[in-house]
Amino acid sequence: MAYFIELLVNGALVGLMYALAALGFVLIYKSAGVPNLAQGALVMMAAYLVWYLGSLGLPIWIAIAVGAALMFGFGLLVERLLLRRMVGQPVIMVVMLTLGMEILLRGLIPGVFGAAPKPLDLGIGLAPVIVADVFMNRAYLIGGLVAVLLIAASMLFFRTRLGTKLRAVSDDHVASWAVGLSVERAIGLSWGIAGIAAVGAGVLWGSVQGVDWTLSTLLFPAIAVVILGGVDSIKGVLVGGLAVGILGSVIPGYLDAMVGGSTRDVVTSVIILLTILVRPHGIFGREDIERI
Amino acid sequence: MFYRLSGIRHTSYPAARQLWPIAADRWQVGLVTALALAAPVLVSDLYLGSYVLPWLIWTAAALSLSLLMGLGGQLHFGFAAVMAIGAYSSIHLTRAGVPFEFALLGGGVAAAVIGTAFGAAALRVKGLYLVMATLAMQYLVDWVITNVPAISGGAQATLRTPEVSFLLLPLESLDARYYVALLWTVLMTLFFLNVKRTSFGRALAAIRDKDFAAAVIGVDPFRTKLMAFMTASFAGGVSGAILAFCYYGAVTPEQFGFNVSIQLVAMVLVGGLGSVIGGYFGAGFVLLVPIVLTNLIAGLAGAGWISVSQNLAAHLPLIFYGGMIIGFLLFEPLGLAKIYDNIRKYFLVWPFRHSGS
Amino acid sequence: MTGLALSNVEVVYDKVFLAIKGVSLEVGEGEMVALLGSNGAGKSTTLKAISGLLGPERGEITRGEIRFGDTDLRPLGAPARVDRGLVHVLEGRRVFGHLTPDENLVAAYRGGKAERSFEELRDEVYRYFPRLKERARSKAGYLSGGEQQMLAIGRALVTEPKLIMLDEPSLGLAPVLVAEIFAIIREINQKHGLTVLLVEQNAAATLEIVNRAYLIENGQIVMSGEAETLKRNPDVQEFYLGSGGKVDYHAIKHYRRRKRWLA
Amino acid sequence: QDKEPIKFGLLQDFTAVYTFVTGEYNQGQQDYLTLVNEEGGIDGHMFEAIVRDTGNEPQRGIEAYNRAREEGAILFDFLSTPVSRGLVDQVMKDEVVLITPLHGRGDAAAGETFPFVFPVMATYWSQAAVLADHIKSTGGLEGKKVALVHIDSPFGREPMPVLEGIAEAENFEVRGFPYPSPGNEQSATWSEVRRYRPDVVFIWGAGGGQSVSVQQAIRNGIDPASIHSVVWMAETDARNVGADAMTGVKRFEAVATGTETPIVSRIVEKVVEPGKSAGDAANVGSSYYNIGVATMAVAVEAARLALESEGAPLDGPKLKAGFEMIENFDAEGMMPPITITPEDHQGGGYGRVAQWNGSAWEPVSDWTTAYPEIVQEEIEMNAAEYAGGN
Amino acid sequence: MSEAVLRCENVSRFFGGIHALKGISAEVRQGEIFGLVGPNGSGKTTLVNCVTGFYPPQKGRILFEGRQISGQRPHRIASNGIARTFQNVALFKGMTVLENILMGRHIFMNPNPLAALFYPVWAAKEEVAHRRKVEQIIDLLQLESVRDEHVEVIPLGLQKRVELARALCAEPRMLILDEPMAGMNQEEKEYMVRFILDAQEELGLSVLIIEHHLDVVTSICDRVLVLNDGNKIAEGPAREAMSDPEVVKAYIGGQAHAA
Ligand SMILES: Nc1ncnc2c1ncn2[C@@H]1O[C@H](COP(=O)(O)OP(=O)(O)OP(=O)(O)O)[C@@H](O)[C@H]1O
Ligand SMILES: Nc1ncnc2c1ncn2[C@@H]1O[C@H](COP(=O)(O)OP(=O)(O)OP(=O)(O)O)[C@@H](O)[C@H]1O
Ligand SMILES: [Mg+2]
Ligand SMILES: [Mg+2]
Repeated sequence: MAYFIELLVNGALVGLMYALAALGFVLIYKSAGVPNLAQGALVMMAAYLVWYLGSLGLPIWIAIAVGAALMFGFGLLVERLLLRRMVGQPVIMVVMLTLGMEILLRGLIPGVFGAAPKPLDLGIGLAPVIVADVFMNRAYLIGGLVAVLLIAASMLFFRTRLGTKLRAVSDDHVASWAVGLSVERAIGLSWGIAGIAAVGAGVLWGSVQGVDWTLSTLLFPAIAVVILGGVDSIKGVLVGGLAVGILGSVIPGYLDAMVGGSTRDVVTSVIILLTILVRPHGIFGREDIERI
Repeated sequence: MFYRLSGIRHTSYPAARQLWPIAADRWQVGLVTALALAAPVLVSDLYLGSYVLPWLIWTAAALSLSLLMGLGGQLHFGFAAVMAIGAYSSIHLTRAGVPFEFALLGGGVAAAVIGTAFGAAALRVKGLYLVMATLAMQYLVDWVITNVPAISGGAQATLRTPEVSFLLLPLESLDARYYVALLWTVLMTLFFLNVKRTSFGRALAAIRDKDFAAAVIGVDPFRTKLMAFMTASFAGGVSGAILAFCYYGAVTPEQFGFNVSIQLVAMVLVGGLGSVIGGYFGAGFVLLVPIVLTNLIAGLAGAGWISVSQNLAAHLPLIFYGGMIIGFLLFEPLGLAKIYDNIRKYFLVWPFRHSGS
Repeated sequence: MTGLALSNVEVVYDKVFLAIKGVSLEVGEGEMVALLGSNGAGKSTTLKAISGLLGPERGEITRGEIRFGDTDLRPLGAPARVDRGLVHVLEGRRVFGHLTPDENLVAAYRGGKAERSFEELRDEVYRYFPRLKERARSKAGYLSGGEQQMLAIGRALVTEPKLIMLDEPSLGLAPVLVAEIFAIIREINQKHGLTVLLVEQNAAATLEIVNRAYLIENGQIVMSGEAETLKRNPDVQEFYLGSGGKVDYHAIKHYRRRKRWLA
Repeated sequence: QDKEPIKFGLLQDFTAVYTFVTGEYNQGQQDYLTLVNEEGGIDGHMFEAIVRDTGNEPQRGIEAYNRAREEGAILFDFLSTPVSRGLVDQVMKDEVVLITPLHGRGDAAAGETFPFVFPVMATYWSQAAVLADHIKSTGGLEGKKVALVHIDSPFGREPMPVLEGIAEAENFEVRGFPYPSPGNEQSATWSEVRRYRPDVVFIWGAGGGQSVSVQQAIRNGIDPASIHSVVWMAETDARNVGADAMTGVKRFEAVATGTETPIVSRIVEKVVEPGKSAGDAANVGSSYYNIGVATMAVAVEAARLALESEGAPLDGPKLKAGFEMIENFDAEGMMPPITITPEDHQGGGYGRVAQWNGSAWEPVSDWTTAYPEIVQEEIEMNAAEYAGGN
Repeated sequence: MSEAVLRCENVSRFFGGIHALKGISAEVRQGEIFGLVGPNGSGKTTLVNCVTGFYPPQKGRILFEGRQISGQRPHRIASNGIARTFQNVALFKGMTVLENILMGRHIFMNPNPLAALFYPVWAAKEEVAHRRKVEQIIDLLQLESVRDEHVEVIPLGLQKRVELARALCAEPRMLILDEPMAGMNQEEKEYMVRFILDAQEELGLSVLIIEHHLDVVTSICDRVLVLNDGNKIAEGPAREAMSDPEVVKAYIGGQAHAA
């Protein structure tokens, strides 16, 4: 039983860590309508930036703050230089653009800062948190808390007037212009915020696994989270994250020993497939309104 | 705005439906075919074996995917897995004593069956969701291959292709392997060109554009999509088998990993969705640009033209490659095929600047 | 004067297709003007040129001048034009389908730049369109066509415009709603002095409410004048008004005579 | 003197899966060749490295290989298991030398089946054997519970048969715990490991996954001193985990770390200080850097022997013969003395165990080899499978 | 009056909480033009979608020529002889006018990928045969001048005509038109009406038409059905039904801008 609870709790925490990486994806999708395949690369970039600032001698918290500001600026820049020129293009082109960006960043960042893994110490410590025989990962616990906080903040944000405007922009660019919304600014803003979310994910994951390009592969669990929760739902990030984390922890926890291989990715893939079959829009995703 | 056949008049329906209605195009096709046939004589083994051969095979693979993505509008981010199924099945079949020609078909059929099964699962959804469903397929197939030693070739996870011959031609020499690949790619090309002119091709395009409008004129969306998945998976499976036998000689799971799927998608998109010539350009670009850039940068660094660290130099191709994809999308979103088309149009109406009105 | 003036405007799509060829028109302050013309004549293109929405469709103004009051509009982006008091209700309604009507209005509210508070503006919109208030909480995508059209107009009003451009507001609406919407447009124009530029196919109803009208064909203005004058023009009667609504459709000729207005 | 240069193709993965090692490793290789050249080459022959990135992609590997071969390279090092495995047949057909230190096929140690392939250093099987032997000699193996926590890939599973063989001989229990690739998240696996209550933990992964493994082990209350790692565990991993927290963790070591050995100190003096190093001076002497140096030391030694007995110009078969003449070569104390024979291309499977002391890796055993019969059996079995067509 | 071709019996349809059709029964008779009118959101398009299989009715059934079609999928219903156009033009972008119309022949073709492999012997003949029929329709609807244009560049009025041509190519026995004249001026409306009447007369079709242009409805429809909020509020000969007080109140309004 303790084993089960431990798998459950740690799975939930891992799921929240994934949710952290998924949040940026949803933020951009929700407010710009772009599936951003470069979100993983943004996470990597953010982690490298914070590491680099730290290696210049900045205290870690200041490095994180400066990193967040820089990533916000980078988000604005991406909109300015790239996305602004893609308005009105089919989505697949925009997807491809983000893919090109992911490749570019995957080359640029490790190329400039070095490909070997870098340490990022947040001072979290390795001692486990033990509650009633259940060992919890301290880093994940903190990551989970940060995730919940960021998700809550994003949810509140989308309740504000500004948030409503961003949602309007994702619905229809031309109509937004027509009523005086600056589509450019909205998209820039959403990329900026996603950049900040990437700092959260990058720093926490970087402290766990080291900072190198493999951080960009967080895109895939993040996408599983998003598909399950619904691509445009922030609530979905939370629930999807928990579900992917828990199922991906509990099921392999019993199955691996029987199969003799690691089944987590299989479980994740099956979750994706089942979700798509049963409820294509995810748990909370919005259905496309298609009137014939 | 669109390219018109100014100055050329057709007098019958069949004439208007020719593949290459313009004489200059027919000449061009003939010339390219002749060059392709003579390539082993014209090109050194290094270029034939490491450039032309893989380029041809990847073109066939890209065309297979383009059938699905370009004509059918069905995104597929797990196509490398489809190729893997073809490659592994055909190797196991030849090892079991099946003649190579049938093993190729067998590989295609295996890929078609499994690919269609996943396609069927994904049929309810479009766009991003289809991407995810096919991605899941990639992971599942990868997992099965790496976790079942009987498939992957024992503890070392390497499966070598047995020696075979194709229509009595032993696949020993590079030239023989080249001609087999060429044959397959030419077949794929003709098939692709023709599909666009058949009712199947139009039904696919119709479903891509407006599925409900297609249904209302009697196109069965389910059947048509399924058939598209089946055809593309079959072609992908055979391409995978050809890749294994004619190029790699030994397969490992990494050769058909997720990043390969992404490369295939990039080939189709960079080349131009649904365009045959784009398949050639896209495959060439995605396959060869990193290689050429790597050599170029190494050459420049060696000659002292640029002085960057080994680390940065190694990453430069990736940077340029990503940058070029972005550049294409920003400046020529319709892909390399469109650029080619623009050049062609320029010459077609030469010496005038514009055609028609 | 703070009216709108176009002189000799030319728009090219995709760098090759000349959609409007030297359109000039004027809309005086407080006036209600209609732009009539057949399909593909360039009406929507003209409105988009004014509101700055050609970009996403790869269209471009290649010649001419557009002034609103003292400002030259051409260098301004679409949102800046809305700030100057110019708003465009797009063809085909285009409400934000995933937002509720309430949120649709919020999205259009200009925040700090607005003179009146959001609540004030919203209540005014609901006064014009009481139906919207009833459906304020369901997603706009599921509203009926007429309700969506009302929402689109209401959303435009929230931007506090001086000039409102309406592109085929009666498209696909039931007669009762057409009447209702035309009445409201007239009310907005007369009670609040809002300038209106109206693009319509429903020429009969339009000529009833506007002061003046322009006729556009093939990207060129072919006729203009007071509504009353136009109503009496035989060509307008035949091609736009259907001889006073008494057409026997079973007796229509297959081939018709050419229009005369360029002759 | 214009003696033709000897070219090595170092066509490696700088940008994908092996980034954790390639930078330092390749720098060590290049720096050593520079040192040899600075010291006048071998019998006047200079060494030239052809360095290219393959991105771990077989097709780029094939192109780079064909091109380098045309440029005259006679020895190749891909530092990429997929590329090496994909090219084994080609290399043997072309009769050029392929070294696969610490990667590639373990069964390539069987020189008669793989005449042109040289693992040169201890295979994963030998590494597992050396680690097991160390545990036996320090705390005993009898009745212990051993957990092999590994990445779920052929590489991760590779030591299992050897460990099972040893377990039978020494009467202990071993169980595998796979975690999914790339290994940045392993928590469920470690919950299971803790439940198993192992006495000894082997961690078999690479790159970021290794530091995650150590962190997870510590978080699950496993004594760092009972953690034993495959050769892929370096200073960077210690910094990731936290230098102090990591104290006590052991790893297999194929080459001595640090700048004290004669070769590395000469590199520092003649290559690094004059600014001729191929990379960041801070890397010199690190674990992976020194492995790179050692691989080239062996290769250059082979070239020297080949030139001596077969004469210039060198080609693949001559170099192969040179490799097979290497006897008790220890790179001036950098590595265990290895002897390569036509039958044994691994050089004996030597290595030692080193422990992290909070700031550096400190050897805790002598250079040794262990359970040669069990390892040999595994090599032969796999080689026979290869010869049979696999 | 001849017998019913299309018969709806007590058809109901819900969308989530919305009850879009509340048990509608109606019949369209052989060879007539049947009008379907009603305020926006009254369920006209939904009824048509039930008939053509996009939103199968949750209650009730639909018969075409005596055989039940409700429950069949849209493409089956199409091949049974029902063709339709859409409220928002639904042509295939990226295809030319000709290709769009040729798509209408789909039900007579055999869409098999293998055909592409053996194109000259198999598919080419099929194509040429169908082209003749297509040219007839192009002729009928006067689309010669835009035959090779891409559909997205021709004006909306012509697009609607192309959609009609595509539907006619399938040689249907019943044609359903959803607001074919929306957004058209008088002149264009007259053209469209002419084409519809020509098609109906020459091809002997039964036509179901949804339209908001009252003058058109009253002048060409033999009978109409008026819906309001999912309910039938009137049915009968056009002029009678349209002067029903309830219809006037719900649909036409006080001062009708009949134009
Ligand atoms: N995005 C575009 N690209 C190319 N051509 C276009 C584009 N939009 C419109 N056109 C063309 O420009 C011309 C004018 O179009 P516009 O939409 O302004 O007409 P309209 O008068 O509003 O017609 P409608 O009654 O159909 O709304 C048409 O011939 C149309 O085909
Ligand atoms: N796909 C759908 N999902 C949810 N509700 C729908 C859907 N389609 C239609 N409805 C609802 O069903 C009702 C009837 O809609 P329908 O489109 O049939 O009206 P209509 O009579 O065709 O109106 P219009 O004249 O505006 O075209 C409306 O309330 C609409 O909101
Ligand atoms: Mg218009
Ligand atoms: Mg309708």
